[in-house]
Amino acid sequence: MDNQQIDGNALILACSAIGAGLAMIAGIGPGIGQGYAAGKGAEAVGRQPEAQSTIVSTMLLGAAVAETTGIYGLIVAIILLFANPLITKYQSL
Amino acid sequence: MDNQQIDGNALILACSAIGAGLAMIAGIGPGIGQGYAAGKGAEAVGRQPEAQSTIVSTMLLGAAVAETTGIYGLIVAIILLFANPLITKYQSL
Amino acid sequence: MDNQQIDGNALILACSAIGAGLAMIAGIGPGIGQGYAAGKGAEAVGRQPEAQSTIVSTMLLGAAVAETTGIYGLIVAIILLFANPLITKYQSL
Amino acid sequence: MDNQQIDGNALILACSAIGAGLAMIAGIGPGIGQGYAAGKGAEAVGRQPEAQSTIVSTMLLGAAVAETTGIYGLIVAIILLFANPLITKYQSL
Amino acid sequence: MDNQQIDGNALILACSAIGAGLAMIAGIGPGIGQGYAAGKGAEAVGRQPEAQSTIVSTMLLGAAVAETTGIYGLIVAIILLFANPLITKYQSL
Amino acid sequence: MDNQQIDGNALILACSAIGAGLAMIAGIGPGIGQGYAAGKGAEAVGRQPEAQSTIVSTMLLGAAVAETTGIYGLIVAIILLFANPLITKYQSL
Amino acid sequence: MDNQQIDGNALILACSAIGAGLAMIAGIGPGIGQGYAAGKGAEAVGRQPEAQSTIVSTMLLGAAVAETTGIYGLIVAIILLFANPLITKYQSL
Amino acid sequence: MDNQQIDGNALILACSAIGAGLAMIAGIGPGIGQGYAAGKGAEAVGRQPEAQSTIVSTMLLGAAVAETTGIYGLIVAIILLFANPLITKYQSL
Amino acid sequence: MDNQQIDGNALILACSAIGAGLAMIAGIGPGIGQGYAAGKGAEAVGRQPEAQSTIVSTMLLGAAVAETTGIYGLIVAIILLFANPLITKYQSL
Amino acid sequence: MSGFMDFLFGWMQNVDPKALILAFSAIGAGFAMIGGIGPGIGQGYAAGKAAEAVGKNPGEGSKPATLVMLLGAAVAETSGIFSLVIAIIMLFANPLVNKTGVGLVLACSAIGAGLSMIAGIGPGVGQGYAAGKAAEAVGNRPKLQATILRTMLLGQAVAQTTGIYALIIALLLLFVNIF
Ligand code: NA
Ligand code: NA
Ligand code: NA
Ligand code: NA
Ligand code: NA
Ligand code: NA
Ligand code: NA
Ligand code: NA
Ligand code: NA
Ligand code: NA
Repeated sequence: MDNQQIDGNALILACSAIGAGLAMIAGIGPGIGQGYAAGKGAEAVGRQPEAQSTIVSTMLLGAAVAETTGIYGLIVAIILLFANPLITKYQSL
Repeated sequence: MDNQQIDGNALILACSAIGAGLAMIAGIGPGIGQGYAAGKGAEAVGRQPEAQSTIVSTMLLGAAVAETTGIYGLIVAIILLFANPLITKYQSL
Repeated sequence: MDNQQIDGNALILACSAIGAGLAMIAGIGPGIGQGYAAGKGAEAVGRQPEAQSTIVSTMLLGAAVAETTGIYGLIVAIILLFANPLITKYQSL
Repeated sequence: MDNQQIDGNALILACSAIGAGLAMIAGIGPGIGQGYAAGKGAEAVGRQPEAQSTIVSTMLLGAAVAETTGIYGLIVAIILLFANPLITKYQSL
Repeated sequence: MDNQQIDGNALILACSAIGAGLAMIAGIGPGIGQGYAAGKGAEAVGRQPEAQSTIVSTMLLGAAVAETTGIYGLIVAIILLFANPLITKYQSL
Repeated sequence: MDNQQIDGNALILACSAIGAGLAMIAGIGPGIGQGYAAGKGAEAVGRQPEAQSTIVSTMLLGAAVAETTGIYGLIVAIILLFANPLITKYQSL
Repeated sequence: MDNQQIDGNALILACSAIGAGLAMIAGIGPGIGQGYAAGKGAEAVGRQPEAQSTIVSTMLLGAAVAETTGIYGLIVAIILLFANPLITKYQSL
Repeated sequence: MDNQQIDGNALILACSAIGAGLAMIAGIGPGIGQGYAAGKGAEAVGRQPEAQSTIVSTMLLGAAVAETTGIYGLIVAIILLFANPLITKYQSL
Repeated sequence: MDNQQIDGNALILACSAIGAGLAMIAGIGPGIGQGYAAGKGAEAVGRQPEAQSTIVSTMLLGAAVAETTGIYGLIVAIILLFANPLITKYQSL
Repeated sequence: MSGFMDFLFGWMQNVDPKALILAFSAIGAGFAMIGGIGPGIGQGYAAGKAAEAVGKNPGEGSKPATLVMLLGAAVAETSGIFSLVIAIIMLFANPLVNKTGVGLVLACSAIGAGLSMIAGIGPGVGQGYAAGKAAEAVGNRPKLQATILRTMLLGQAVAQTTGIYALIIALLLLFVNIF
């Protein structure tokens, strides 16, 4: 293949790199939220050490829920990087 | 098909990659919000362990509500990546 | 149709993909806000379990109000993707 | 190789640099969140010094959970910089 | 070398400068988070001066954890500036 | 040297200006965080004036830690402006 | 000098204007942080008017620390506007 | 003067407009921070009306400090708009 | 309508429109800050109704201070739209 | 000049200006919607505060707190509505495409209008905060509802201004022949 000029494949793959980077920005959310949960969890176990296991399990359950949109971003980035359906579509046109 | 220069299909698909990445940024919100709920839930079960199931179910119900806009973003990204209606439209013109 | 150069239709549809992605970013707001409501709701039912139904219904009512701008963003994205009035306009010029 | 003009390889690699930079922005989240946990942890050990080990271990557990999306961003950046699958894909077309 | 026009090397290096700048934005997070920890630490030592060393060491431990994603951003920027693997890749194609 | 057209050197230096500006945005973080510490410090010295020196030294220690990512951004900007390794690399190709 | 077309000098200076603008965005941080300190200071002098001078001096000390990254951004902007080392570099190539 | 094509002067002035707009974004910070101070001030005068003048003067002092980075942004914008040193530099090359 | 020729004036005006839009983003700050003040004011009059006039006047004074950077943004936008000094400069070159 | 800028500017000159306007209007509409972040955060805060308030005073505080929350949230919605209106104008009744002028300038006016609406985040967050605090206060002291509500609305009105400024700039960019 002659890559000596920018073609459609290159443009799609180049923008996929940017799209993958943008998708990761979603990770700001779980980072802040789970950190808040960590802080509140630490505070709570200090106050009620006898309830530690209940507190920590609630914190982790809530943190797991908060992780999802970060995972969504990661999945979209991985799709763009490794299984790019846009380039497949382009090849099929 | 001759892909040796950038054509309209390529431009649409390339910008779809960027659009998909941008849509995922919505995930910041549920991540922060659900993490806040996780922290408050952990705090609350520490204070009233006897109300744990009520607290956790309220936390999860609220977190489910908070997830929706993250899901909207994911759906728009998936549409752009896998069922791109813009390229279909372009082909039909 | 000759797609060998970028035509107006392609440019409009390509930018529509970016616009749809940008519109979804609105979802940050409801995600944060509803998560806050979830946390406060969980805290409140822990303190006053006897008021659970009132607390939860207030939380859900407020969360429904908080959802609207996320829905607005989704509607604008769907319009751009599926019923693109800009391309219709362009065709009519 | 004659690099005297911009070719597809260059565009993909250039946009990969931008994508890698964007992916790192996710690090805002864990930074804020873990810092919140640090503050709450410091406050808690001041109040209940006898619970220090429980507080610190809960803080660190929660902080580890909050780190993940920052790591995801780093991984995507490293993939873009060192094992760029987009350029591999492009070469294979 | 004749640099009289923009070639692929230049585009990659130019976008690496932008990528390095973007990666540094991650530093917002540790700055906010560690400042929060500083404030909470100052408050706590004011309340329990006898626990100063425990409070400060917990604050610093938590702040060290919060620093990591800022360091990740710095590392990615340094890689882009000083050991650019993208240009190495491009030269090897 | 004939600068009458845009060459690779110019593109790299131009994008370095943008990269330097982006890197400074990291300064948002320490500004917010240290301001929070300032507020908490002022509150604390008001409550426990006798602990003023402990409070202020803890506040300043924490603020110094919070400054680092802002310094990282400044260093990357200075490197881009005054000791640009990208242009050195480009010249050596 | 014939400026009838865009040359390298123009591109560098143009991007320097954008870089200067971006660098100023760092000012968000000190603005929020120092305002927080102002609010806490006002609250504290209301509670302990007898400690006013200690409170205000701590607030101002902390605010001075919080100002630095805003100053860094200003310095980078001024360098880009008035003592542009990038254009000097370009001229020397 | 023949403006029928884009020349270097135009590019610098055009990007100066964008740079001026970006610089104003710094104003987010003082707006949030001073509003926080306003709220805390209102709260404090409600609690200790007898300390009103001390509270308000501390609030205003702190708010003045918080204004600076917004002023920096305004100054950079005004320089770009009215005393553009970049175009002066360009003309002198 | 002959839009085919983009000249220097057009580029400056186009970027001025974008710059004006960017400048308005500063309005985020006063909106958040003054809303915070409004909330604290409402809370305070609920607690000390007898101090209502003092509370409200402090709130409004603080809010007026918080408005300034939003006004700065508006002024820069109006200058860009209605009294564009960049175009004047360009015409005078 | 090198092919790169030739490509960029040459391409801008060759593309149909009306297509450029409509394309950039799509991006502008997307930017405008970002303003919706504000009401989402603010109203969610109000929801949380109201839920807390009805828990504390389920008897006589519940109704007034909920009412004040809804009223305050309605005010906080305005910047989201403004954003939606600007986006719909650009999508369905685009005034720029009928204007005479240089295509690039009109196209960038659409982007500028959209960017301007992002300011709506501020009033949305702030007014929602006020709504939450007022709901809390009314829940605690239902008898003071009128005073609290008045203070909330006054403060919210002040917080609205930068959103109005942004709307005005957006409308000017879309409807007035400035350039
Ligand atoms: Na989630
Ligand atoms: Na939702
Ligand atoms: Na809403
Ligand atoms: Na995580
Ligand atoms: Na970390
Ligand atoms: Na740091
Ligand atoms: Na600082
Ligand atoms: Na300042
Ligand atoms: Na101000
Ligand atoms: Na206002």
